Amino acid sequence: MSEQAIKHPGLNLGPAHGKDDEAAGTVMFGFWVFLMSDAILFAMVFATYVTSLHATAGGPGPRDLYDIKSVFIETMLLLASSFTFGMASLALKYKHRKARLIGWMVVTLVLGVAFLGFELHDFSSMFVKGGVPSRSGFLSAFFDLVPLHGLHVTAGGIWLICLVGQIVRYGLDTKTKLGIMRLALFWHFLDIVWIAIFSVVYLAGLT
Amino acid sequence: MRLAALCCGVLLLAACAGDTHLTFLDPQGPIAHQQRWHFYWVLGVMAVLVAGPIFLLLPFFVWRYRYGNKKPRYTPKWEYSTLLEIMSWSGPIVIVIVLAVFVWRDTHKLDPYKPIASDQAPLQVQVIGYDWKWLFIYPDQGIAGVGTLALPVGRPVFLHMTSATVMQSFFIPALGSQIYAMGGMVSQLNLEASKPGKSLGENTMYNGNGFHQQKFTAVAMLPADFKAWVRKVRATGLPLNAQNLKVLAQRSTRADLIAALPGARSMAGNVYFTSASKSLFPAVVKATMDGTPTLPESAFEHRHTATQSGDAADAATGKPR
Amino acid sequence: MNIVDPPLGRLQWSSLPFWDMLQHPTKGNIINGLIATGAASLVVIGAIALVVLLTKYKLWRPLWSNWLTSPDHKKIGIMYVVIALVMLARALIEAVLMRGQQAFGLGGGFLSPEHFAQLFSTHGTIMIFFMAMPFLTGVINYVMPMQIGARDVSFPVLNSISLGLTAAGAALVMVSLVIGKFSTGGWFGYPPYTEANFSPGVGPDYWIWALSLAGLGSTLTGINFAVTIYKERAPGMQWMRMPLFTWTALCTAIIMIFAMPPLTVATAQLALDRYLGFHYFTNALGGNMMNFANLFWLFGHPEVYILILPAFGVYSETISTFSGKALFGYRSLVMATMAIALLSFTVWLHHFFTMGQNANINAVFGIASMLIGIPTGVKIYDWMWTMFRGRVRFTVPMVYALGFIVLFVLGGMSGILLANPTIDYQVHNTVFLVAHFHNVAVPGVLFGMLSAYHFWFPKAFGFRLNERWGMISALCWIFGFVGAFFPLYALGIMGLPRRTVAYTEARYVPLEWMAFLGALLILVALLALLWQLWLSIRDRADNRVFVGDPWAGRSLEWANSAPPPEYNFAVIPQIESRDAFTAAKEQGRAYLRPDTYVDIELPKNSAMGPAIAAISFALAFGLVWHIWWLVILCFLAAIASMIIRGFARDTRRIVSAQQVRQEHHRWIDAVDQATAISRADECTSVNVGLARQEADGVVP
Amino acid sequence: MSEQAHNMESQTKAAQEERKEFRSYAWGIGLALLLTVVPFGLVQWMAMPRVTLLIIIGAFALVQMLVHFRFFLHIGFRQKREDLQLILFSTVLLIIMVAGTIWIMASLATRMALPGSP
Repeated sequence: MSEQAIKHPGLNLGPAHGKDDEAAGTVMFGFWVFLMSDAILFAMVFATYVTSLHATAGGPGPRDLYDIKSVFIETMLLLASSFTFGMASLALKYKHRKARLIGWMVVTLVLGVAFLGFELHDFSSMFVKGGVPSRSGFLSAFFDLVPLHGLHVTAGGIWLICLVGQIVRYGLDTKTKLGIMRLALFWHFLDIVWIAIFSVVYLAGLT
Repeated sequence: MRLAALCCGVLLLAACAGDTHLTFLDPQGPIAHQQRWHFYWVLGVMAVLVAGPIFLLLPFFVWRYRYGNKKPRYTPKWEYSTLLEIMSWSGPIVIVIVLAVFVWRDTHKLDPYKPIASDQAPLQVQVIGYDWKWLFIYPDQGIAGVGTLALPVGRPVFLHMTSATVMQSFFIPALGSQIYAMGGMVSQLNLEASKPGKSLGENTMYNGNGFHQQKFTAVAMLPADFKAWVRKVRATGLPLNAQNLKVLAQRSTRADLIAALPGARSMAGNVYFTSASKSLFPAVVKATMDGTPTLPESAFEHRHTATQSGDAADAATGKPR
Repeated sequence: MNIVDPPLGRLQWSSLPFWDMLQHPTKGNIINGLIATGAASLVVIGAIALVVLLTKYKLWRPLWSNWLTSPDHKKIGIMYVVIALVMLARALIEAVLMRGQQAFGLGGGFLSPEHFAQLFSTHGTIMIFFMAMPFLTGVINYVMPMQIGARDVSFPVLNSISLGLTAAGAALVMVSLVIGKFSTGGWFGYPPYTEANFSPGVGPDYWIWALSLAGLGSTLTGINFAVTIYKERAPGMQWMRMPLFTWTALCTAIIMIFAMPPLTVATAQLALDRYLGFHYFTNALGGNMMNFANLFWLFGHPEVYILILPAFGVYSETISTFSGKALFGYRSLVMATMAIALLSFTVWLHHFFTMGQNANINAVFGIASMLIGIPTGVKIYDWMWTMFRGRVRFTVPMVYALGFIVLFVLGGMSGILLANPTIDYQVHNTVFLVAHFHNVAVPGVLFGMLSAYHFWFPKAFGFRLNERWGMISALCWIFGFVGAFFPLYALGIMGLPRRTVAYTEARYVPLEWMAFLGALLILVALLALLWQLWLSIRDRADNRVFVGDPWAGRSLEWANSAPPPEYNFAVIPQIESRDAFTAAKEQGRAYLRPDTYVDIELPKNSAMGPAIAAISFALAFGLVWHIWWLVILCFLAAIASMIIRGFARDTRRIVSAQQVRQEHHRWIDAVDQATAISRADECTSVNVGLARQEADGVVP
Repeated sequence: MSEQAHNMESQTKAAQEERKEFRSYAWGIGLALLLTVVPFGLVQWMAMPRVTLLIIIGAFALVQMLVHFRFFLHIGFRQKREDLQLILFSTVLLIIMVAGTIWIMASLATRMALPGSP
């Protein structure tokens, strides 16, 4: 039983899900592989950012542009959304009512949208201070890294809406379940990327 | 294969016979000389230890164990032998270890940035890559030129290089290493010529339509001849002022440049400049880095100060420091 | 970027290849215009002819439902190979043109520098991304699932989408012949030369988006292959029982997954520079072109091993099969393959030893590069020991393999020379380098793929290829290669830089001519290959091998009919040892009728592949030409198609047990009627695909 | 065992499992909060040498990533081996690529500077 429960990292279906549980093996592994590829993508963008730190070309630097309070709020929002998605996963795994699952998913979405809102606000205040991407190599690298994460969150949000649509349309069939499980992995993965971003970009930039 | 190698060898010898030295197999200085030795050494090690056994065994196996030959043993299931496996792994490992030791040592010894040991102070040359010509500035002499890089024999040359346009690669095969020249950055190269003669110089990094015409001649000359050359350039060169530099910086070949600078027509395919200031090179680096199209006025000093500093440097030329 | 661009963006009459020639009819313009127009007309006429033929013979529907929308890995594999062969023809003609230009290049020649630069840029881009990659992806697609005893890859529709992305990229490169001009920045497109202020035209944009599409396709393919090998192996197919080709496919897939992201980052950043005025790689404002070199080769070097590992796998299969012997040193070969895959990520800097970093870095990466020589050397030795005490048959795939070993050893030697930073300082960026990488890539990739083509063609189409013309082609390839590239080693040492349209040094001329003649011989090889295909199709009735095992094969892909049924195996085989099919034949269980058959579930056809191909092509075309409405439309269409696919539910279909039984019995009946042949007769029409078994140690 | 009893038992077992997994998420969010708040606080209010601060930020980030992997993504050493292998292999490659890049670019940055400029 407990061996079953830890069969696939990420979010499992229980053995009670039968066929869906088996189907999860290949799909989830495939998605993990994709995430690792994506992680390399982020790593290379991080590397670009780190090697461009001094390329401010006389333009504004981290201290002139970053706002630690806003970043802290964003971090809290994303962290909370990771937790709420965890709750959605539990609702899925232990076959609670659809309403509970959808409820947690919607809360996650709201937190994600709030995160994006704060991020966009950050960007716009950077623009006002002259921190536009075409100003310097450093700013180009910043606007590669952070918005790339933001784009991922946006994609995750759209995916989440589609999945809620599928739940409503088809109920919890195999494909929907696998979709939710993959999105959960994706969402937690983005949170891990965000840890790297707030540490390497914002906190290290403000020391 | 041996035949092919032999043919190549003969052709290379023929290649050395010309007027301009093309290759490091016909070295004109200590760096290329060592590189030639490395080349032959690595090639020899591999020909004997890698290619030799394979080229002997492979035809033998293929012929002896051909389908039509029924005599030799046939062991369709034989697929493992500890001895052969150990040999297969240990051979390449030993070769690579031996080569690795030499790579480590030689790479440090021939680092292009490493000054060449000599009892003479190196001649400073600043190189700026334009599309599609190289500008050589002799800051201590106050002169500059396009088309010829003159070098005194036996004295190290310390080159600083940058590019005013795209990435280029500066290369004189018969003298030594090549290295990239890039906008807003300064790379370094140390060379020395050990005998008088002309060597091919070029850019090897594609940079547009005139790429194949971006050649120059590295002329190694005896110290006295070098001094005479400097004097001649000073006497005949055009001033390296903002206006001439603007013409130089256009995307054009050396021939186009000569056509655009009427004063350069008598310079035998070269363009020589006087009053090249010491601040020109850093100014070009900075301007490229900032993306500003024109150089500040301070990059062009007054003629007489340049000449003075040139004279001072001239006096020091060739004297041990 | 200008939002108020005209509706057709930058597209104008002057984008057509003959425009310049008509406006400024100088001799040079006319020659270059005629060549460009000729090439463009070939593309246009080819496309029109294709449309006409398809319409005339009413083939649109079969093309759509049997091929384009098919999720069958075998059909997808074949379509990849077709793309590869078409692109090979184009890139090879370009190569011959370049060699011709250089042969006449003393002080001039017939091509303009810009035209020449487009040729070397497209030649490199095509050969890597649209010839070698589709070829190997196609071969792996066709063979690997059968070798592991699977019904299909893990994600069949994704497979079709990957093909669509690759096809869209290839189409973009082909369209660049007709409309606009391709990049002149070479296949690695170093900035700042490819930045907007030095290359303002559409060329680098074509290059960026073609590479992006191909790169995305390859990433998805890599994921698909890796998961397939991890998850879809038949029962009993343990890791150490997998055929070596499957091992190389796995390592290639892993490299694809991890090496493509740096390329995506590099091209995306270059695109941001060009379109939105960012400063990643510009000269000014903190841009740093060295970052591009670093990122590009972080992808570029592993890419070399993506290309070469599958060929190593093919040679392992062909050498073992045509020596009639088990592969020697299987474990070593597996370990060597994995070692190469890992080491391929640790050597990228050797592509820019001359950029100026310190001697420690150069030495470390130089030594790491030489380390790859160890597993590669082990492989060569193990292949030789496979032939030792075997019975070597000189078939076409085997001739390619032998040509490969000889030439590849020389290529490897020049590689070790280049791995020495001190020697690299001398030959980097010269045609010595060009000779080196062709010396590893042509025997190491192309010969491998051609070997695979001859080896598995009978399996895919049910008849053998004409051996005589295959042999002529193979010999022309091998000797043409020697003629075309060995002179370049000498020329490189004589200081001739790569990408030189013309030169003034008379000493280069004889070697240039040798190289040109070699290139012509390679062109003959290609024509022989086409002629062989035509002859083989014409005489197919005499060369049928429906029973499916024409070469006394050793692995599972030979354990079904030729061509195989769409579900590959009527009953999934149980694997008990390495060389599973040889073992089955020896134990007499290769051709049994099982007692029961069961329904087989297969994915339904899906229009996602062709849809994504069309959308991504139009998207990329819009981006190249700044047609913003098209870009927005296609972007939305791409998202919509993915959402719609997410809502699709009815995606599986059933092949009934009845039908499976019928097809399987038809095949076994054919086996029962077939005469088993000895290997001496395998290239005659007696060979219907049943191999004679002999006692151990007796030559069959 | 009757059908009903079996059902009962699996239900209680499922409830236990669920509580266990919920605790995992709760631990995860708690630790993550702690590991976030501390470095933010240090940067905002504490004056300490830059290098020390950077090391602390880096260490906290690494630990927090591990926490996320452990408690949110349920990665542990009892998994089927292939998944863990995949993650570890990816990490090795990621480190090679990023560390190599930084090593190379740092060397180039020092050696490409204009002589006499900072």
